[in-house]
Amino acid sequence: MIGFVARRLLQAIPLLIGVSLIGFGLMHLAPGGPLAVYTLNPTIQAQDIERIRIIFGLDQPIHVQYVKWATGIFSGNWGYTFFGGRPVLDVILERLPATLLLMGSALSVAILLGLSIGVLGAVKRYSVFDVLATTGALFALSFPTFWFGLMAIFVFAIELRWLPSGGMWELGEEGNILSLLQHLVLPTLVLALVITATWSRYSRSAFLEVMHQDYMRTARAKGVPPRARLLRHAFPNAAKPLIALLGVEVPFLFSGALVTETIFGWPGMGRLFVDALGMKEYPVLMGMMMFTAIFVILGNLLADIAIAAIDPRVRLR
Amino acid sequence: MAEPLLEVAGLQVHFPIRSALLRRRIGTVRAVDGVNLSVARGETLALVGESGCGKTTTGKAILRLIEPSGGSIRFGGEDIARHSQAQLAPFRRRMQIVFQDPYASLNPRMTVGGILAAPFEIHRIGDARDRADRVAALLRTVGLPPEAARRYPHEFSGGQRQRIGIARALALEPELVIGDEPVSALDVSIQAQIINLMKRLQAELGLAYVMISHNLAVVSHVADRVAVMYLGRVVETAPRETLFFDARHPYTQALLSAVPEPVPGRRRARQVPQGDVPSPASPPSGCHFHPRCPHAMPRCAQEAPASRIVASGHAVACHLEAP
Amino acid sequence: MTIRISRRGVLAGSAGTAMLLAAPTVRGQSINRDRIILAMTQEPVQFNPLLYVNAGTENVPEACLFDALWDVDDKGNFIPNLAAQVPSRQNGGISADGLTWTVNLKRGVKWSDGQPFTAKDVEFTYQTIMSPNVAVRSRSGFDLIKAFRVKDDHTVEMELSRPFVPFLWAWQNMHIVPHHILSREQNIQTAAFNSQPIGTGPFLLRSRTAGSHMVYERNPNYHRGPAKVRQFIHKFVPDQMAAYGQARTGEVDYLALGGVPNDRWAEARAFPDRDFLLYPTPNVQFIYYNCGKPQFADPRVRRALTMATQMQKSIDDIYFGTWPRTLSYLQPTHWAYNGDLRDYTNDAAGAERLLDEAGWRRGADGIRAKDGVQLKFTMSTTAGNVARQGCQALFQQNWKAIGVEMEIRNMPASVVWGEYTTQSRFDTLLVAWDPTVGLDPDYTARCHSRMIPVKHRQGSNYVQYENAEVDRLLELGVTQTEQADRIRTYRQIQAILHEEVPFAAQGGSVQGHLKRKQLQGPTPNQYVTDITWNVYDWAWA
Amino acid sequence: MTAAATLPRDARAAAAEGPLLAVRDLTVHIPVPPHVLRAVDGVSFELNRGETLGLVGESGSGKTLTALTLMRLLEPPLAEMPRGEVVLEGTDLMRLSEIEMSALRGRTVSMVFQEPMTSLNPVMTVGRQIAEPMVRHLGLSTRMATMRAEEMLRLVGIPDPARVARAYPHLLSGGMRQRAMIAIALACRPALLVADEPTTALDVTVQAQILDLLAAMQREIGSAILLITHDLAVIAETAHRVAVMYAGRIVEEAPVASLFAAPRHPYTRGLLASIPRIERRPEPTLPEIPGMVPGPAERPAGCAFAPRCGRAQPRCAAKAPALLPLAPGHRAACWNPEDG
Amino acid sequence: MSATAAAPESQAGRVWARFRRHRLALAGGMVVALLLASALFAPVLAPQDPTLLDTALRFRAPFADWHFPLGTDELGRDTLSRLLHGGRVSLTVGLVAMVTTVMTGALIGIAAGYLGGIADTVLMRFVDTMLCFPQVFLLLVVAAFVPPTLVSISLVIGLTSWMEVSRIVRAEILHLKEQDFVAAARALGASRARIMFRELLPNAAAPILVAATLKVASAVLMESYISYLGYGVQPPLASWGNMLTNAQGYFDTVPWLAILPGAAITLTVMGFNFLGDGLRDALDPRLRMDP
Repeated sequence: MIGFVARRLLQAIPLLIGVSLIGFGLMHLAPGGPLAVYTLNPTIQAQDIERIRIIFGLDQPIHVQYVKWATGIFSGNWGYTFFGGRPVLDVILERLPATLLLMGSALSVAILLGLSIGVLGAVKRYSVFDVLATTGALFALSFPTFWFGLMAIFVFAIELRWLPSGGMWELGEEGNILSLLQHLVLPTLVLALVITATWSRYSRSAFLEVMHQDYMRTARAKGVPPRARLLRHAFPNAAKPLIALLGVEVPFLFSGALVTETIFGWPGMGRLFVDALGMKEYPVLMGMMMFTAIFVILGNLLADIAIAAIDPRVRLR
Repeated sequence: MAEPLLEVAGLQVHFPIRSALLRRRIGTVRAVDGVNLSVARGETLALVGESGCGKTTTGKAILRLIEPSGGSIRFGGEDIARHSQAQLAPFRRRMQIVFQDPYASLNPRMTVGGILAAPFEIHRIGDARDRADRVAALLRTVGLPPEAARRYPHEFSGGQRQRIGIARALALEPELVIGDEPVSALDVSIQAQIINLMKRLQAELGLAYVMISHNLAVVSHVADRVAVMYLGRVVETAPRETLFFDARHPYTQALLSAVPEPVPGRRRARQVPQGDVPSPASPPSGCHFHPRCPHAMPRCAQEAPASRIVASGHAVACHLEAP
Repeated sequence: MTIRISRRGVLAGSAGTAMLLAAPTVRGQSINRDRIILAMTQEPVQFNPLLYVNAGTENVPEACLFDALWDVDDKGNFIPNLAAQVPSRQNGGISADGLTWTVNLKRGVKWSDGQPFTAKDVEFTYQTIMSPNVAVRSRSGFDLIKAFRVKDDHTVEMELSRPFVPFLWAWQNMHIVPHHILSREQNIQTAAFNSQPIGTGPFLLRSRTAGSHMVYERNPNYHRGPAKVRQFIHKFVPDQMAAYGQARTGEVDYLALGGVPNDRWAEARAFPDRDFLLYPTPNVQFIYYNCGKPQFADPRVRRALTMATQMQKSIDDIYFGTWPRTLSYLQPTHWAYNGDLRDYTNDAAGAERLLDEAGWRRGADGIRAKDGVQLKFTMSTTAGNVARQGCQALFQQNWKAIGVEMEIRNMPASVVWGEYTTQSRFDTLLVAWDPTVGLDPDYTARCHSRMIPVKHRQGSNYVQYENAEVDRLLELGVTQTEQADRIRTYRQIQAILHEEVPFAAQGGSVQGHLKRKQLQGPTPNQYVTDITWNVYDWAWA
Repeated sequence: MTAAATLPRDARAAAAEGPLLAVRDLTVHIPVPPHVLRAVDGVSFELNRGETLGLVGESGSGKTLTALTLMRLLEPPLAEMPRGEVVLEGTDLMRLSEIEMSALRGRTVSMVFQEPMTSLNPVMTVGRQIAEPMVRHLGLSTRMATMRAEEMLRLVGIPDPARVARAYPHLLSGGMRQRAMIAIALACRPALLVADEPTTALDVTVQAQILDLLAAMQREIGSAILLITHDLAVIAETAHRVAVMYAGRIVEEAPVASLFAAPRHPYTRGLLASIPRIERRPEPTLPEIPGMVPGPAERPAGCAFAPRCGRAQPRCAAKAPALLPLAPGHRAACWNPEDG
Repeated sequence: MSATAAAPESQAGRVWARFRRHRLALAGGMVVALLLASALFAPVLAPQDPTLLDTALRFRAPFADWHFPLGTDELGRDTLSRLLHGGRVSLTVGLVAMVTTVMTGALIGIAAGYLGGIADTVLMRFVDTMLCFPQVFLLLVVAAFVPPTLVSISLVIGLTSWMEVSRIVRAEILHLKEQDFVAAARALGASRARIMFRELLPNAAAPILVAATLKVASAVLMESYISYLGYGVQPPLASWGNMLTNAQGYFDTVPWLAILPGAAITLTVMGFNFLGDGLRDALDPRLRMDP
């Protein structure tokens, strides 16, 4: 187990190097750059732009810039933002809790709902419920998230005024759990919608797959009644691919959170990314890419460990 | 004796077992561990043994479908064990294989005509018209109508597919055909048809067969000589009749006694070996069979017995046969 | 196991949902007179006034936390702030040759950490601006200072290399930073000060919730007297519609910058308990013609293209008539605006005649060409700006009618305003910019022939416009100290630009702000980008 | 638990009380547009207590479907297809609800499947899997059932039962798994054990062990066994009586000695002849049955074997023959049976 | 059980028979066919030039004026014409992106799966690396890299979403290459290329086909996302995504401007999703209904 974790973490190093190289290359080779923001300032002149380019180190060859950045990362220095000169790690970490909260709550809702719908669909295959659930899931998957989000704001926040339209807290109510929950409802539902749909489909097929296995027939042949077959025999086996999915889902969640946060003004990493991308805050963008990559790697690692815990055949090698 | 068509000496196929952390090689599965065989032209050598004994690996290694780790494979006098793919090309025409599973061995997305024309396309033999003629002839040879060429494999029964598989193996007019359990997936009534077909083709075309099988009864009908494998090693080689009626190795004897016979009440006093075949990843020391052997001696656990010739064409690797 | 935990979480969550739906919604109905909540769509990323990038957004912390030497009020008058009085010829602050400027500083001003404010801070601010290691957004004006002398603790003297009237503007826009803190920093770029600022301003930064809002607490020792509310909250609502919604419900007291969407102005004006403020900005929106491209070298082409556009219609229908039409780079309300200019747009026939005359004749495919060059070009602006895209579509149609093909090629802001603009790679741009030095009519950086960055590595004359007469007038304008002289000079410049159209002005950008009726203080000021310019004065009625 | 199920009994004595299992006119017709696949076509047979009936047939003959049907193990949509009666100890299984059937499965009637590698739940210890039916049907505590599970493992010849009970299936060899399967099936000492190709996937030496084990367990527990296989040699060694299936029907049924000594149906005879045997001087060619099993569309109106039959007469193609007694206990469905 | 029974119909026939039973899939297929046809014939079907604007006629409601059957937008352009032409753009993006995705994914998947060894390790590490980026991240970063044209957006979407396909294909190839027909081809001396593209590829067609239909759906959605975030197809070219973006400001006052393109996106994505689902059921032997 320790050996496995160690090896996976070792394997993560080239992966992270790859991510950083691709990310760095894409960003720096792209036209435009952080200096464009200064162009909007009426008093700026060509000589000012040149001076700032040198201060930001953008005049150096790209490989020199990369090596400088990478050495920084190795010594725990994630660099400073171009605009504001704040440590990148601080900037990211102050946004992280909000994103994790949103992702966590959306994921919880989605897993619970999706799993229930999927299992029920698998058990009552081709029933009215199954057809409705399948159709509904496809329907949900066909909605652009932002469109659904805007509709939700329009209906629940503007017309009905049941829920706040955005933000995380009522001003001055920071720390009030009720206020937080009120603000959490709409973005959670919007983000959860698509994941629920995905999960219901995956869990349906995972259960269908398991229920056709020989050992399920064995369980039936020894007189285990349907409910116990589902819970004791099918569930642990079906959970495996779903847990693997959970690991793979991380980047997808980030993508979804990005759009959702933008719509609902949720102060998380998604908005930080959109803002940083708009301003070409390379250090922040790089930091976030590394962060999500680390999350993805950890997510997959945890999923693998969980799978090994469930399935004795899987040895962590 | 004339030079054999195929002579395999000391053939080894090893698969590495790698460590968790750095994928270092920490062990070896000796799937095939020093196998010696020879096949004369027109002869059938049967390779028998239980699952995991390495018989299929041996067969595929001879064809270089699996890379051998050591030993020599002399085919027509030339050692092909280390030939490059390009050097192998001419040998591909001279030896072919028929597989066990008639479903998996035919490409489901190709017509039978396409499957049978592939050998000619690969070796650039003839033009399209010529190839079609050849395909028709092949189909006739294995007892199928030429119209079969237009159809897809799934439209055929298992026996018919196996005929197609045989036709493909014969397309390039090989001298040696390796049959990897060619009838074990078939129903009994079909099995007889295919055995008869293969025997007929052997007689007509002068083929040599290496017949890999776990079914001793089938082997007894097709083989000229039999080699018995256990955990990567050949434990006994003998002419057909000798092996079935005068087996010397305890494993061969056990195997024979376990074969069920379609005669009610003839349930023989079995000397069925206890336990299961051990894993080839961690075979027992010395003679691999010693933990299950009724005649095991202390020596058997320490020392692997060498193969000894006990009679003409009969070799046994057992300490009981030690002088 | 994961799934069980999450189930519990969700159960708690759904119980919560039930509770909230049952809870009464009291949000935003009553006024909390202890604080003012200001909403904007963007979030400031830093609070060091020397380093700011987003004009408008970062002006808020700047105005709350810092002071400049003097400010500009809504009439365009300079009013002293940290300076005891605004230097002028009359009060002896400016020498007769206009080269020596003396500033007397207010006494008894303290930094929020209790340290006294002195001339050293002003000197340090100047030095920092000129330091090669600090990414100050602009040195415009400051680069003319030949010598900076601290006469005593409360007097500084600056000697300019040449007379430069807009020098006043340079200092009103530049807030003073504390010498005693920043001089200790190795690297001002990454100093902790940038996120924990210390200033002399009317407010202190109390807390900051990234992505959400910032809370300011009143500075009891403010040199102009303490602010009238205890708390000032700057809230970020990234979606304009959402922000407008919050201003309607009262979740925020004042919606500024971005403001009310143009199509909602009529609606917003009608709210009985809200004030709708028409807030002019210094920005003017232009079509930029790249005079360095062969199609646009001939002023007649630029003029003909401009004639063909339906400028007034674009304002009426796309900006819902909310913008004033302007014919120069100044808002029509600016003191130097040339009111004699005549709008020649919406004249397709005239445009066709002019193009024919210039030798651009329609080809077989209906597109005009001359010497094998077709009158075909691209127009770029920030991708995703719906209103500008609407304008582009209209202009495209206008030009198609006269045999000119324009292709819209919009790009993300960081691309289009990058080297694409600064190295003059565009054909045409649709762009909104404000004058170069505060609200001074000086436009040297944008249209002097020495200011073409691709040629001279300085300036921001991205359209590569060259005209010797304009150059001469620009050089003259900055030396004239009498407003009447200056008006004459700049009207002349505007007239030439109106003829030769290196950039065709469309309209002056105006924002619609919405505030509670009871909120006093927010006052439109077209001379600054800073909507909180008088934040120390804001109060509840 | 019925007394009958627990006590080992003399098969012949039990037979006097009437059969344990009576299958009557079992039919499974599956619509496979545009055809109807008559997968099981009016199958009837009886099985006495403590007896082993071999059900033999080639692939596609319907033997496995018959077994799954009488266990009521078909999944939807197939579950709706079967007709006929399956009377076990006086109860028609076809009329039971799934819950009622669940109470019977594993207790009165159990099943062992062909694939030992996939038939055990990979994420449950072997011990738990054996204990499960005992907890469910016999009301044992988990602790008791686990102890009994170890006993069962010892009974099926597993050398280190305590260790194996705690092990997961993937650590066991094929033979060991099949033993564990048998332990599960016999845990509640069922009256009937259905064994569907229990040794087909195993090596020949292990097959011999498992067949011996089944025989030993039958002596110990007294269960009747329905042994389904394609291998006549396995039948010869294990069964008391044999039923031969071809294309969904039973074509011949007889005591094992009688069938092997004097098969009356041409198909049975052909089948027996085509089995290769170890002989000193084998014939140069094996006797073969020409042609192949007909597909669902090609199944003739009369005897399904007629097209391949050397003794076929015109009426064979016209009308399917009934399964009629030709000698005591020996029935065959043939218009023109072989001589006895 | 009945496997030996030789089926008289062809494989395609059986697939079609299974597919036909899937009524939603059939409906999806029909919707897709209709959409493709309407996009193909958009210039003929559209009553107006989609870029022709007349602000005097803006915000006409649908069904109010037969000149503008579905009303007009904020610049007075005909919504129906824009929907039809927008469909052309969105579907082009979807199809081009799908082809890019499938070709890249299949090629890498086959190469990794069949060649194994170092090639496999390197390629799959590359896939892992790409998977570490949330797709929207990559998409936006790359979108900032190239000017947003129809082709570049399609390629960008395609090149950022092939990883899943390559994993599917690789898994399929790993399974297939152990099959004896591949060994047979090798025994005959077939070259690697022949084995990869003639023997293996056609057998991996089913999952590729399914992935392809689903990729069209996700690419259409993706285009609307990046349009929403301001990096999409540029005006005056109408795409459903940018129609939606433009309609954002009129969400509460002129809702049909947002509802119509939103519905078009949903319809398209659903059509392709149902089609893909039906194909999956029809092509995946494990989910067969027949015994």
